[in-house]
Formats: sequence, C-alpha cells, structure tokens
Amino acid sequence: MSDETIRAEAKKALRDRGLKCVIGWSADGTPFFAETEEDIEKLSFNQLCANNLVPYLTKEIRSQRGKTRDGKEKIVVPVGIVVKGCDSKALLLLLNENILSRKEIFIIGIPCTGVADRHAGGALYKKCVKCAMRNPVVFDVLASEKVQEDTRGYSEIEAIEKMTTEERWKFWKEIFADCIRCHACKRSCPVCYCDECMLDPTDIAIRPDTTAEEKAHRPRWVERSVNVPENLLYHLARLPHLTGRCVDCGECERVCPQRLPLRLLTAKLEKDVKEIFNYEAASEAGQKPLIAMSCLEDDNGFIM
Amino acid sequence: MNKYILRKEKIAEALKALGNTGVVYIPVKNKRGLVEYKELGKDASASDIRLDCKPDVPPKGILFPQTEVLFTFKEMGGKITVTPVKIEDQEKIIFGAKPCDAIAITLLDKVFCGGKFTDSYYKARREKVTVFTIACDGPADSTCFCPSTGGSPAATGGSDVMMYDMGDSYYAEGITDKGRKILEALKGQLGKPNSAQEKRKEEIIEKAESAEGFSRKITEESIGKLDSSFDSKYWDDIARRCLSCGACTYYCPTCHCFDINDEPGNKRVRTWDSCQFSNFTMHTSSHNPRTAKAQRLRNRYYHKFKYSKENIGRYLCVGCGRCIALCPVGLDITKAISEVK
Amino acid sequence: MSSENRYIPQIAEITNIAQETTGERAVKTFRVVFKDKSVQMEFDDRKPGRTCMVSVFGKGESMFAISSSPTKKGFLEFSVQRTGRVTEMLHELEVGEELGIRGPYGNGFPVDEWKGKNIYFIAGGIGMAPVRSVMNYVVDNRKDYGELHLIYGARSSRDLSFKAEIDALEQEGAIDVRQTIDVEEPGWFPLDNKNPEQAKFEPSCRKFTGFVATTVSAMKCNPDNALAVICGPPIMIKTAIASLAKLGWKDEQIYTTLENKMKCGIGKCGRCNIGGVYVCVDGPVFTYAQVKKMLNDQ
Amino acid sequence: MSGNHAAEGADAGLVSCEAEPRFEPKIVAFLCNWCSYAGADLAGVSRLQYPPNIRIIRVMCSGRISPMLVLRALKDGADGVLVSGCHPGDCHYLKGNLYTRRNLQLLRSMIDYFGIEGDRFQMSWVSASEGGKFADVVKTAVEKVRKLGPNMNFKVTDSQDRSE
Repeated sequence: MSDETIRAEAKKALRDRGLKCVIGWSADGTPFFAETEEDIEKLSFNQLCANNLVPYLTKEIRSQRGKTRDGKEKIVVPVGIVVKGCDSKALLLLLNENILSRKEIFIIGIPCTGVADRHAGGALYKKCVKCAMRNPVVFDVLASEKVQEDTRGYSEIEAIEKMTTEERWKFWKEIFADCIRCHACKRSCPVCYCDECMLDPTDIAIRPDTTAEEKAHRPRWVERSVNVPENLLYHLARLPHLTGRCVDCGECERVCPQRLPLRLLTAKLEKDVKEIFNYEAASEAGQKPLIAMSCLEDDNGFIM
Repeated sequence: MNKYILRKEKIAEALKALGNTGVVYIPVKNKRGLVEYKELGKDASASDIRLDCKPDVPPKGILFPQTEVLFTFKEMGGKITVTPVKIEDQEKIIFGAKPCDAIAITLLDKVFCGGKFTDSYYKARREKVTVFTIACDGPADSTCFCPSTGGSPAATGGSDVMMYDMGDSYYAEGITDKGRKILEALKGQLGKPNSAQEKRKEEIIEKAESAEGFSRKITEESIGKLDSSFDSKYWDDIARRCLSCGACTYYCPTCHCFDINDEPGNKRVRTWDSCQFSNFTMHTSSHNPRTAKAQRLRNRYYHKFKYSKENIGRYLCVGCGRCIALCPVGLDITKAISEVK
Repeated sequence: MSSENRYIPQIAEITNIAQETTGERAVKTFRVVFKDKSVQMEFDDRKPGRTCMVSVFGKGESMFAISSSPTKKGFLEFSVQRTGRVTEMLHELEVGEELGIRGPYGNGFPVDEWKGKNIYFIAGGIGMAPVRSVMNYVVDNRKDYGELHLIYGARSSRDLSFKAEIDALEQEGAIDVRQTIDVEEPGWFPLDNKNPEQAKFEPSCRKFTGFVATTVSAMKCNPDNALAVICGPPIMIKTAIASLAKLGWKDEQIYTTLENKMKCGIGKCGRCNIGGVYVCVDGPVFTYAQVKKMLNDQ
Repeated sequence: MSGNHAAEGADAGLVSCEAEPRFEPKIVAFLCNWCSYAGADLAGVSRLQYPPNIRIIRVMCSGRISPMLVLRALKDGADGVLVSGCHPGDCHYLKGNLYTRRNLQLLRSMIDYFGIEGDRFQMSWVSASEGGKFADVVKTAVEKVRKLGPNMNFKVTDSQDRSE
C-alpha cells in the first residue's frame, strides 16, 4: 500500500516543486535516484531497503552550492528523499546543524517495521527488533500510518561496562584486530560529511592554491598501517566527532564487511550523553549541538 | 599414479602431518560468522574447519598481507642506513581453497612477478605456498560467476593438489610436482580410489565444464562492448550510489593495488589501497585524473576485464562474487558490464 | 636478477644544491652522488628523460625526472619545485646529507630515432627539468642533430630556472633560445595571446610576454624534418600542441611526458594508469599520437 | 595489570635512586597558559616538590585540547595525560574551559569503556594562585598512573599485528 503513496507523492512533488530527483530505493533494496516520472514507478519500500539515503541527499544538495561566475549564490534545485524513522532523525540532525535547509528538501516519511540484515540472510536487523524511532520525525508527507514504537534499551552496553578492564580490553582488542579500515562505516554515516577527514591520512582537500606548508605539515593523525593500535585510534577518535550527533541509525554496523559490532561504540556514547548531559541527538527541531554549547552548570565529574 | 582417497574423518590427522612441513591455513568460521583462513594450531583447530562453503575472506592476505614493513632506516648525523626486513621463508599450506581463489593466486603471480620488474616480497612468499583446492559442486552461492571468466567449479589452475568431494571422503589428485610430492609424503593416511569414486570424479568434472546452475554470467560479447562504452552515461548513473569505500577491493582476491608510506618508528610500510578512495590518484598540484566516482568505478571494471586482457592476456576477475555480496549499496559487476551500452 | 629487492633505495649524498628560483614555489637543483660507485655506472648509461623515485626518509618518496644529461657522468641532478610533503622536506636538506634513490625508471626520450632532425624543445615552468636533460644530451652530441630551438615559459622572469646555463648555450649559438613569461615585464616583447600570428618582432628578439603556446605560434615552428618535445603543466601541453597542429605538425612528431601520482614506480601499485597504459613503466614519454589513442581519463 | 612492572617498564625511564627501581610513568600535561601554567610556575617559585614525571605543554586555553591530541599522546607512548585549565567562570576566553569539560569528559568514559584504564586521562582546574593545588594534582595523577603500570594498549605486539 505504501508503494503507491510514495510514487504518487513523489510524482506530485517532482512536478509541483520541480525536484531535481527523488532519492529512494528500488524493489531490490538498492538506492535509486528517480529523475523522471517513469523512474518514479521503480520506487518502492520493503524490508530490503535498509540503506540510510541521507548521505546521498547531502552530496546532491551541497554539490549544487557555491557561487556563480558573477559572484551570486547558485540556486539550489530542491531534492526529494524517502526516509524511514532512523533516517529522518539523521536528516533532522543535519537540519539542526544547518548543513541542509528545510526548503531544499521534500521528505516522504515511511513508518518502518524493521529492515533486513544482509549478513543474516534476510532476518530482521538487530537494531530493528526494539526500535524507538520507527516513525519519521520530520516529513512533508507520510506514506502510511504511524506504528507502535518500543523503548530504547542499553542492555548490551551495560553488559560490557560490568566487565573488568582486562576483559573489556580483550573484548575490544579482538574486534579491532579484525578491522581492515575499508572506511565503509565512515562513508555510509549520514553525520560524517566533512570534505577532509582527519582519520584518513590520504584524505586531503587539495586546491590549486594550497601551499606547500599546508600539505607538508598536515598532521597524519592515523597512519595507514592496519594493526590494533591504529584501528583502535581510528574508531576511538571517530567517537568525539559523533558526540551528541549520532542518531544510532546503525548503518556503520550494517555495512561493515567484517561484521564488527560498531553500534556498541555509538550506543555507549549515546548512553553517556543522555546520563551526563541529559541530551539526545535530534530530539527536536532547532536543537543546538551538544558540543557547541557551553554550560556553567555542567557537573565536574572526575575533574580534580 | 598420484590419486588418493582422504577419508573425511582422517582430515584432522592429515592436517597434523601437513603441519610438520609448514604452517597450515584452513578456512574456519570466526566469532562473527565470517569464514576466513586462520593458522592451524594458533588461531584455529582442525575440528572447526569449514570445507563446505566459499570463504568470505580470500587467501590473498597470506601472500600479500594488508600491512607489510618493507624496510627500516636509521639517520645518524645526516647519514642514512637502510636495513631491509628479512623476507619470511616459512613453508605455508593453504588447505581448502576454492578453484576461483587458486586461479586468483596465479593472477597475482602474473601481476607481481610478470613484466620487467619482480616484487621480491611477494615472490619469496609465493615460492613457499602449496595450495590444496576443493572443487565446488556448481555455484557456491548466488553471487558466483566463475565460468564467465574462463574458470569453472573444478578448474585446477593455481592448485598443487585438487580434491573432489566423494561424500564420505575426498578424492585427492596431485596437479603439480610440489603437490604430488606432498601427497606422497601423506601416503600413510590415504587410501586408493575405487572405480565408483573414479566415475564420481569424472561426473563432477563434467558437470563443472557444463557450467550448470550458473544464473549469473557475463558474456564475451558484453565484455567486447566495453571498448565503445567508455564515455557512456551509464557509469554516472550506477556510480551515483557508490559510497567510495574500499570493501569491494579489499575482499577481491585479485585486487593488488597498494600504498607506500613512511611511518613513525623509521619504517617504510606497504599497505593495501583501493582505487575507489577519492584521493587514490590525487596529484600534489590538486589535479585528480579520476576525481569522480563514475571514473573510479569504471576504472575498476575496465581494469578487471579490458586493461588486464591487454596487459597480461587474462581477465583479472575470477568470478568469485565477493564484491557483489559485500557492496553496501548493491553494485554488481556482472549487471554493470552486461547492461552498459 | 629478478629476486633483487626493488623497493630498497640506493643511498646517495647531496654534493651541490643550486637555488634556481626563490619564493613560494622555489626550485632547487640537487646534485647527488651514489655512495656505491657501481650503482652510479648503471645510471650513467641511461637514456635522457628517465626518472627516479627519490626518498626523503621519514617523509616518503616522489618520482622526479633526472634533469642532468647522461653525458655528464658520475652524478645525477634533480630539479625539484617545493610543492608538497616530500619536496618541502627535500628543500630543507643541506649539502652532505643523504637521500635514497630508486630507478632509473620510465622509457626516456628515443634520442637515437631523432638523428638528423631539427628539434624544438618547448618547456613550461618545472617542465624544464626533463627537457634540460634531453637538451643537454642533444647539445653534447650536436653533430647528430639539425637546428635546435628552445621555447621556455614561466609565470614571471623570477620563475625562469637554469638562467646561467641557458644563456651560455645561447652565447655558444648551440640553441636558438626564446623565453616567455605570463605577466608583462619591461624589456619583454608583449605578444597578443588572442592572435599571435600577426606579431611583428625582430628575429633577434629573445624575450616575450605571453603563453608558451602563443610564442610557439609567433615563432612559426617549421614542421619539416622536425620534432617537438613538450613538457609542463597539462594546460600548457594542450595549448602548445594545438598551436603546433595549426602550423601543420603531425601527432607522431610531438613528444610529451605525462605526470601521474606514482608510489611504486615499477608498474605494480595500479595508480598511474591511463586506461591500460602504466605511465611509470610504459611512459612517461609518449608521442601525442599515443596520447590521443589512450582512453581519456585525464 | 597491577603486578610489579619494574622489569617490563625498563624502557620507561627508571629512577634507580631507590633500592628497588619502580615504574616511572611518562605523563603529558596540557596546561592552560593563563591559570594552570601560572599555577605550575607558582609551585616552582615557592619550591613545592612534585614528581618530575609530567612533560608540560603550554596551550593558550584548555579548550584548545581536542580529544585527538589526548588519544594521539596515549598512542605515541604517554602513560597518562593531564589536561588542566582555569576554574569554570575564570576562563580568560570566558567559555574555553566549559567546552573542554563537555568535550573531554566523555572521552574519559570512552577510554575506560575500551579497557584502557580511565585514570590514564585526568583533568583538573588549577588557578594561577593555587601553586599548592597544582603540586597535589600532579602527585595524585602520577600515583594513579604509576599504579596502572605502563600503557601497553597501544603497543604493536606480533600477535595483534595483521601484517604477520
């Protein structure tokens, strides 16, 4: 039932708002960029449609930005996107961070009952078994009725916290010995949109006017060697960039070809942020970023 | 007459015997459900060997490790001393490879040891590796397409010993001298094949030649089409979904691109690299010949089927299908090459 | 011997550093001598225009053309522009310090096929480094070749390298030298970039203002029994070739060097390919006819 | 982890003045220029004794310290990291230390979560007039890290390294 609504709404928006394209999924679950009415016929939503499409939206919008030759701001052609509940939270986070502006996007929301885990032969993805964000939080139109949401639990995180330090180190050392640094987690993350990433030594945004000093003295925070210390630094250093920003859409864990439980990292971050700062990423529109705010009343915790 | 029967319950024993001649790598399922090659006795025991499926991780890392120190250097008062790292010369046995992975090793040989220059690190390891391959019974899973690349479920390329599944035992046959010699040494644990098993083996080979059961394929004619479709807009359409991560190249048994960097600790380190990363071809002048995702994706497919045919006379793809299985956005090399116009 | 380790650099000591130009994009010419004399002999009987991987230990390696001619034995010279991680450190090295060299790599210029021909050397900016090696080689074997012309362009007069050397060649009359700069300066005859053919200037005028391609058109380089060697930034190569084409040059007569990011230098790391061609082993010297056939990945 | 690490800590700078050499940790201390560095200066001027294990790096404000600097220090061999700044409200730049508190507090719980002892990363507020407090902060920090032993988590041991 929701496929017809998606296609109807997408077609209407494409015509009325002159969208550049509608980003959605095709029936086999792969991301699909529908640019014409007959493309839109291929849009669909089912359990295979697991990708978070927001990274594509960010690229489609930001690639249109910039100045025309005579110095005026380029006009951004709006883009349509189909979002599940967790995708919409990521989208709301980007709206709150002014990376995207609301008028540039037409959002078709789909209340989601869970997507398939591609490594487990179509079984429900672990994150979707108990999901607190099934209904989209920002949308222009909904493709079906809202569904019942569960409450968010952190049982797995508490289990790890109860371990002794040695056990935890052994647990994580094994995981990071298997990481092959293919960057799938970073590239599929909706809130990871920097042009230049400090976790990838080759990722330098060189422009014709970049001076020799800039190129020579850009620190290599993480080396290219793939071993436990470098992998540990890569994942450990990625977390501060996600503090109060990660919405737990679960893409990093879902796309990881080595099947590393990366959500155990982001969920711990989320739990800490809620406990210490009583802050939840993308909880409402216009919310200020956690790290960019300063507050006199924060408690000092372990600070001497 | 180098044909033997290895009963399945005797495999642990045979592996122990092989362990005396060198380090044995066997496919085992790791804690997260990924079948990969682990060292027998160190990270894996013979009982959890998995010979019934295609390993998720190819044996490439055994011959061409992801991180490898080339040499270390010391600087004293402007004077440099370079000490090469001693290239290991342990005997290694890969037990339970699939035919596509074995052929992939011969392709890596062509890249690293062919042409004007030879890569001495790879060559030193390669000379000490023996490959025991187990023939597949038709496609191992839905992503396999080895017949389209000149291989087959029972191809013996790159294998020293070929084994066929007889149900309760394996029919082992030495292909190369190294394979025959190592089988001779194992004679104690092996039996002789009877006529029924000989016939069964012929059936397996025959079925493999007929490429029965392979729904996924790339035709020669669509590969030929690549010459004219370099500038087709099709590449932009499919590359729009690509996330530029390195998953397809790191799991490909024949992808061999690497990066060399000097790292703290005064060492020059070679690591795997991926042509899909955005700065793979970035010049220091900021000019980047393959700056668009479409150019990079096209370059990978052309390298596998057109450029390799021109340079080493063979396709650099063995049809194992791992890049199809692992792509987070469902990009499919067989679909792309068949559909591009 | 195939088992030789191709990644270990040979150690060489810097014996002389010539500051060619100063400023942000300074160019220095490093003269280096191998510690191991037998290695030096191997390098001495090379073709001009071959390249080497120069190691600055701790920072990395980069591929540079050997800018000294093979006729000058016993040392190698590299003219390096300060532009990135390795070159910035290289520019801080002093005489007596050591660096690593791997090579020689690349095919070099086919000078034997050029016997008896007139040669136009057309260089832009740091493109002068590979041109210098083949130009000096040709000058040292002057009797084998016809007329020699050099058209050398840079951003400004301060950015022109090898001044003394080029002036000396001009005094000896070995080469007809024309230099051009992008930005107007006194004493440099201004050419009109739009229609260079109508430029009127005395044949003895040596210094011009205008792009290299403009000077090529203004000089009306004669394609009969001639060939051109063009090195420099991609845009300059494109426009210069277009000017030559207008003057009736055929693609096989034009040689150029292509630059790509290189890490191994021996055709293994899969990075410097244009289509199926690996620039580090199949190039860097190609005729324009070959370049046109390559699938344009530029 | 809590065994006597004298043997293993051999490369960690042994002070052999006592009978039995004990582990001397290397601690990187990022001190904010206006308060903590001045506090350290005062401790020195007034001859207060505190362990020599800290390597002081002066920064203009504790807000300058990004989590990456702390992690990279730990990875490059520091056994502990101390970040010290002005008391909340005293910051020369008004809010620098507030950002530090919010930013680095989570870092400590993440480090602990990974099995790298949380005590390896410590923070303190020391004003320009608190020479005594600075000496105490350094003493407690060094003792805590000494108890933990050398930082082995970021060492490449052959078994971990995938490069065989």
